Amino acid sequence: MLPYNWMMAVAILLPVVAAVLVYIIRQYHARGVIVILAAIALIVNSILFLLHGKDTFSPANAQMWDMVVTVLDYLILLFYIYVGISLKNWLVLIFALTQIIPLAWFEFGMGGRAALANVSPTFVVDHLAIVMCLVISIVGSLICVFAIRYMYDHEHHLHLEKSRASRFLFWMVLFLGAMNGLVFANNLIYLYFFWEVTTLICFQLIAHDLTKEAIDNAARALWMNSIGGTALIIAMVILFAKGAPLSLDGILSGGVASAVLLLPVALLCFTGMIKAAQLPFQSWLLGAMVAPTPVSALLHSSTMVKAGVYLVLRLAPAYAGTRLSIMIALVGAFTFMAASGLAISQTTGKRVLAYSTIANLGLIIACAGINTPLAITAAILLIIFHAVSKGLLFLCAGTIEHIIWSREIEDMEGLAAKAPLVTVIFAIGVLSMFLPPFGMLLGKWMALESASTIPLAAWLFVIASAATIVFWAKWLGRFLQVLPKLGAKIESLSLSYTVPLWLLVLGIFGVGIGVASVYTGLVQNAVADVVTSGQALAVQGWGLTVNGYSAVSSTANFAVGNYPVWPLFIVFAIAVLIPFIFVAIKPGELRPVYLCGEQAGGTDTDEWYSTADVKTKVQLGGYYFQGVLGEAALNPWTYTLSIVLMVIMFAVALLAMGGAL
Amino acid sequence: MNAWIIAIVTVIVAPFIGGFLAGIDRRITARLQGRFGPPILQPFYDFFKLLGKSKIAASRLQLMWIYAYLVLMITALLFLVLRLDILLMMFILGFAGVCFALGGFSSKSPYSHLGANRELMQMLAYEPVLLLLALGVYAQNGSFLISQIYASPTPLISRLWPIFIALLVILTIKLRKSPFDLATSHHAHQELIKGIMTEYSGPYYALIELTEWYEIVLLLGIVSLFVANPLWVGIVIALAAYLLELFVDNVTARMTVGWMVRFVWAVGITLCILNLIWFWVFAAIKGVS
Amino acid sequence: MGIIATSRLKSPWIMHFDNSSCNGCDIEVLACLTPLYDIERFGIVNMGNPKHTDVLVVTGPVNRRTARVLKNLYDQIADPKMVIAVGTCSISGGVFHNCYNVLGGVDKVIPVDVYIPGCAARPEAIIDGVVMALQKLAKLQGVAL
Amino acid sequence: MIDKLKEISKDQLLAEVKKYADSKAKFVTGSCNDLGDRLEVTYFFNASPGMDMSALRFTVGKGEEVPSMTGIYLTAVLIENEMKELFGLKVKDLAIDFGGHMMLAQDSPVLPMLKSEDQKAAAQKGGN
Amino acid sequence: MAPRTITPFGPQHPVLPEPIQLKLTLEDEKVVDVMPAIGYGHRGIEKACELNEYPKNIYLCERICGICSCIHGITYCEVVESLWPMDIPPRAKYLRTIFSEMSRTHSHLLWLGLLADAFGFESMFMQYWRIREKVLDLLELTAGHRVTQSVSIIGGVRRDIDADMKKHCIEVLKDVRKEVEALSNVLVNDYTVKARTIGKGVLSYDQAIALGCCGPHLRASGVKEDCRMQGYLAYGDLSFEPVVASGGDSYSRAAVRIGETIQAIDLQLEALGKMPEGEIAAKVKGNPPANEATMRVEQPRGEVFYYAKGNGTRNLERLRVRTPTYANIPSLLVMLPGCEMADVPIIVLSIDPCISCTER
Repeated sequence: MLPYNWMMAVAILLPVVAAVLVYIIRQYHARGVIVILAAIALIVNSILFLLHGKDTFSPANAQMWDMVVTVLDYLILLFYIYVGISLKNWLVLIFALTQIIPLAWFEFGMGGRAALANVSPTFVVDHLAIVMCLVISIVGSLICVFAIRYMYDHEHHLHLEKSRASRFLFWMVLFLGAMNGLVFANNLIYLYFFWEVTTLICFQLIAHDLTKEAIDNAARALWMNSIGGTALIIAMVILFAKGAPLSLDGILSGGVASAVLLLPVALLCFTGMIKAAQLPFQSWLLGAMVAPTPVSALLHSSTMVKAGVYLVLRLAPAYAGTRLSIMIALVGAFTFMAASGLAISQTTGKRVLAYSTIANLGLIIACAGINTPLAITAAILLIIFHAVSKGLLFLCAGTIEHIIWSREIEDMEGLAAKAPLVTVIFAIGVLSMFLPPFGMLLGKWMALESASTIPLAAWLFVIASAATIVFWAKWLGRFLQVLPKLGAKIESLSLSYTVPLWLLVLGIFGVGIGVASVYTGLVQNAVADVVTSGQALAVQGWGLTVNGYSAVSSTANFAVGNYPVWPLFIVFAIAVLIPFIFVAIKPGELRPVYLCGEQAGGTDTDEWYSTADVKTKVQLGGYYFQGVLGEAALNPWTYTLSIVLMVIMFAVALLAMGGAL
Repeated sequence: MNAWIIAIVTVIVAPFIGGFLAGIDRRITARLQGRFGPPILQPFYDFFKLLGKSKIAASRLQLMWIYAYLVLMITALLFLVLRLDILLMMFILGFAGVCFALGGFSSKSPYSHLGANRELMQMLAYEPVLLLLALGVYAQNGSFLISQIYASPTPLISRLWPIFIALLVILTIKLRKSPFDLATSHHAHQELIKGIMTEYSGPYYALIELTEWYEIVLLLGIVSLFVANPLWVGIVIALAAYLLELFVDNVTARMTVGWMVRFVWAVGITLCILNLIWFWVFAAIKGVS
Repeated sequence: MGIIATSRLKSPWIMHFDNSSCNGCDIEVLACLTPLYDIERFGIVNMGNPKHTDVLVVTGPVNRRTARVLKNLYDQIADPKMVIAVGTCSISGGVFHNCYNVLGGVDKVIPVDVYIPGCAARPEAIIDGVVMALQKLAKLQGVAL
Repeated sequence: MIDKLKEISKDQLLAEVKKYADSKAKFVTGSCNDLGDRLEVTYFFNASPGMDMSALRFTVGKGEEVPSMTGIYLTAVLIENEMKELFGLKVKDLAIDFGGHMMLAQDSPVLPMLKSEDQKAAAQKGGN
Repeated sequence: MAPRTITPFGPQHPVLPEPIQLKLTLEDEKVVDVMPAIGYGHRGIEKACELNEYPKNIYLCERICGICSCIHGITYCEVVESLWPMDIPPRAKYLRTIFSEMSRTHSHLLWLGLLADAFGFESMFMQYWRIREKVLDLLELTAGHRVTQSVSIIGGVRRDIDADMKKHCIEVLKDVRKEVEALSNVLVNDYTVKARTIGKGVLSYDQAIALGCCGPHLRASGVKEDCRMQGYLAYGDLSFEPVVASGGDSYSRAAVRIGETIQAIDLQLEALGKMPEGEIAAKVKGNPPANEATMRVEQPRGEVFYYAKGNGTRNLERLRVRTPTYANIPSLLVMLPGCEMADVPIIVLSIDPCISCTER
């Protein structure tokens, strides 16, 4: 067992060291070995955290670290100013200034620095943080391993003269450290620091390809997240002005009357929502799609956006039982619905994935807003399941991109014949996003059960669920459109692709079948960390029985749901896997499809005789409803409504604060 | 052990009930059209005839999804008869629908492709109503368990009648009756030929028929939940609902997909939401007093 | 085997294909479905899709373009299958025998089991023809109708 | 006899057709006839609404190009394609060209509507 | 550009009773482009008519189309008669009128049934065809066959309607009129039918003329044009007024055809009442002289145009038949783009396509 300070160092500083090494060593294989070693170290380390359990940590020479953090903070902000000026992007510049000026004023003018230095402990490693750490370390590391080969192929395809892969891997590995620091941080200035580091890395990674589009989108991500940074600083200022402690555990323990703290809490949640790309701030995450796919995988599954939902979830006790809580639920639920609807009209695979991420983050935030123990359980389970499934889907998208060199859904037609292996993995990933017996559905199921107290949220949930079915099934359907001919060969892929893919598939089935163990081992304690009131949730054997917390019925220990999960996996196996393996067709049984009697040829052709006996290919285009559900048609509405919801959210917080004073 | 017996009996008996109902459907439809109609046992003849046809297929993936469709439909039915969680049953029913749609996508046929897309649009229309139905059950009984519905002295319909009406609307979609026989239809005089089923033939088509029989039983079972005590009243109501669907089938033209989604969302979902809001307000008033 | 063989005789699904006929036989085939004749009494349903078809009902003479379509449709029908040629022109080309674009009867392209003469064939004759096709099938299977 | 038949040359065709189009007349149909070495083309128009019909007729040698009137009357596309593939009338600038396979399949006889030798002989003989 | 589907629609398609192919380009479910492929029904009848003798051509012309076969036969006889030109007895004119209108009645009832089938209204399809059987029985009684009547010969008609038949016909026709009115009331007023037909496949007055449409298709766009206005056969003596609607959409076309069905029954009743006594056929000798003639007759689907050229021999020099569908098909190119996939069968049917007519 490592000493605790070593564990902290491995979690936060090892990625920094590994990143620097990767940057210096520009040899493909050596670089790969370092990434793999760092990944293994991080995974082992995160498991050690799990075994160790809840703890706090303050660095030994705190003053030195405070100084480092402060200096780096200002360096980052100065870099933003430089970016704003050199790109002539005034939004970046303005929001960099709105950060650096209040921060300097707060730290040195108001004397916030002394208050911050007094915060103890600097890091709080509770069970929620451990869950996050596991997600970041395991899923994030696998994505970094995937990126080794991906970047090689990527640059090969682009015919780059000078490899920039080491720079790319540098930021990727660094990201993991920053995220670990973020979820452990208790001191708000540390939180702010890691927050800004993730924003910075995000900017660097999005801009990696250095095309005009990439740089523009990176700048957009930068200024949007800078708004969040500004909100965080304002929250700190208010907290300091009210005499509240400048630490997360301080806010949660409710040092001052909690209603007074509602505005800073709302600001912090706002910061989290921007990072979680909630409407109307979704465009930065959509823009981030221009980056190489491992970046998207990292941003979506384990890092960046998860930081946003983590913060909202972390603060749940601070706004429990208030109207702010209901508003947060509605903002999340609205995002869930709007993003699911918009996903239907998307023609690019990665944009569908992006909207799906936004939608699911909305669901998690809505669960945090519903704020019952059941909802919080759902939220934490969703974070885990979403990270695994979405990580897998993005890696699949990346692999597919390198097979067909396109991101368009229409181009993925018939991949089941061209790349059966990836198709199977992708199908598992897709099914795990919205269908029983997989984890995401279990989370959504719990969310729906808990949402029965807020009919509006329930309404948004069910519509979003239906839309979810449509866009996933539609996309998966593209893969399956194959000609009847036999003899598809399994494609060969680099181990750097397949190992992370298969491990994530294993993870999907693992956390799905073992959801009860995941619950008892991880989630239960994390929920207990977040939920301050109410009884602990009971678990029976393989089945997951959630007791209590019925909003309508006052009866305690009323079973809301009791189902064994593993029989559903048997059903799944009987329904999908066994037919998949055993349904065989003899070549003689294959017939071409029905084309009104005008097929031109046998089973290997999709042509028909058209006007004037000309052979024409069948072309199948999916339904996208761009006129009704397209961004152009829906965005005016979604922006308006989401901004109104945000404004009401702040108004509610302000009113509560005014009332308390 | 009791549950096992119920499950096995259900799996064996349900298709007979479903096939019989389908036979009655065809006879009554014929009478409504001024014809004599086929024998009541006609669906069974069709089924066995199809089993005896040679197997032909347009792709291997197609068949996999159709088995999944059948297995999941049976699973959903077992959830009903074993009185388990109604919300999860709806999700499994949704999975079955997705499998059916994916089966339609699994060949390069324009008609089954368009049919599958329409099936997804149908799911977009009916899935919210089914989920809201489950939430309505929760609102009344405080539980998602179907066993609680049977245990409860007040029938669901007494407070959930708006949701019941919404259920009747989507029953038309699920039973593929006019005006919503969009993705595929029993009459086959359709712009999409047989829509999603176009590429299935012989024994595989028989599997779809079998699944539909299970589906009929399942759907009527859901309808009968609205008067679960005594059960026979529920069954009578379910059969009445079935007759109503046949009647509607014969007095309407087929509508378009867009109209269906608009109609179901405007009427069905609104009814469900009003019902739930009423519960919410009711609970709030009770909480105050 | 018994139940399947019996079912085959009780549930022949037909598909009607119009080669290049004058419509006379086509509307009579359609008329068979309607209340006066109602062939659904015998379990006969018009499917319109070769993949679900047992009996292919062909009307009209084969012309040089529909020959291709007819062959294609016939190939897509799963076994066992029967073909009925309805009307004089589908038997021999009939009144169109000396038209330049007409190949002749249906049996120039696919094997035919039952020929129903008439111009246009009457619905009664068509129903009788389908029943004859079933009898032929029954004889092949050794089952009494 | 055909009432209101106007004999023109093929160069006048488009100008004459334009006149009909300007007066909002309806295009009824066309007919082609094999005169041995020349083709006789007749177009029928109808002053709509009403039943007042008139016709344009011109003859061309086989192999001569004829302008298409589909630019003026789209509906003439079927008859012009038909004359092209059945009689070998060389119509140029068709709005939609079926390439000789609108009515005829790949293995159909070529230019089937031209008079065969037997027909010519019978017509020469006259009477019974 | 949104992703597109390109798919064949026909030749074998359950909603198309006859082989025609439409190459549809769809965006979602919206038709953005359409290209018809015809020629599946092409036999070469015009050529065969040049090879056969005059009386034999009647049977061939009747089989240009089996649904309007009676009127094809009549028109052929009329155009050949005007090659001489010769007169036919007045009773024959009335009989030809009655048979024309009877076959119009059955054709329109057939179409109304098929339209109901196109939008999935199965029971209405069945009811229209049930009524239609009564008209077919009348045709069988008077002309001798349900579908291809072969009632017309050069110079007159083959079969007479005697007093008993006349009485029976009047009874049945009155009954049919009542039933059609009752059923069409449903078709015209039903919400779902209206939703599926109103505004589908709109063709304006000017477009309809520019595209050369004819028949009920044209009259539904408000153009008052009907060949029966010429007063050929007995129409000059009868009280005839074209049925016109103004909507220009599928609903208007249905309304026009319903109006014409009832009008056709009225015309039959009137003609049966006014029918003069006398011969039913004139004696014909020899071959027609070298001459050319045109004849325009209103079929159920619209105006059929016959052009005949005789050369004094026992064969025709040239016979050109322009059938109504031939004129109406180009309008599909205008009506289909922009509609939904679900509306394609309705719009295609709304022109009452008769492919075997078109392609001969």
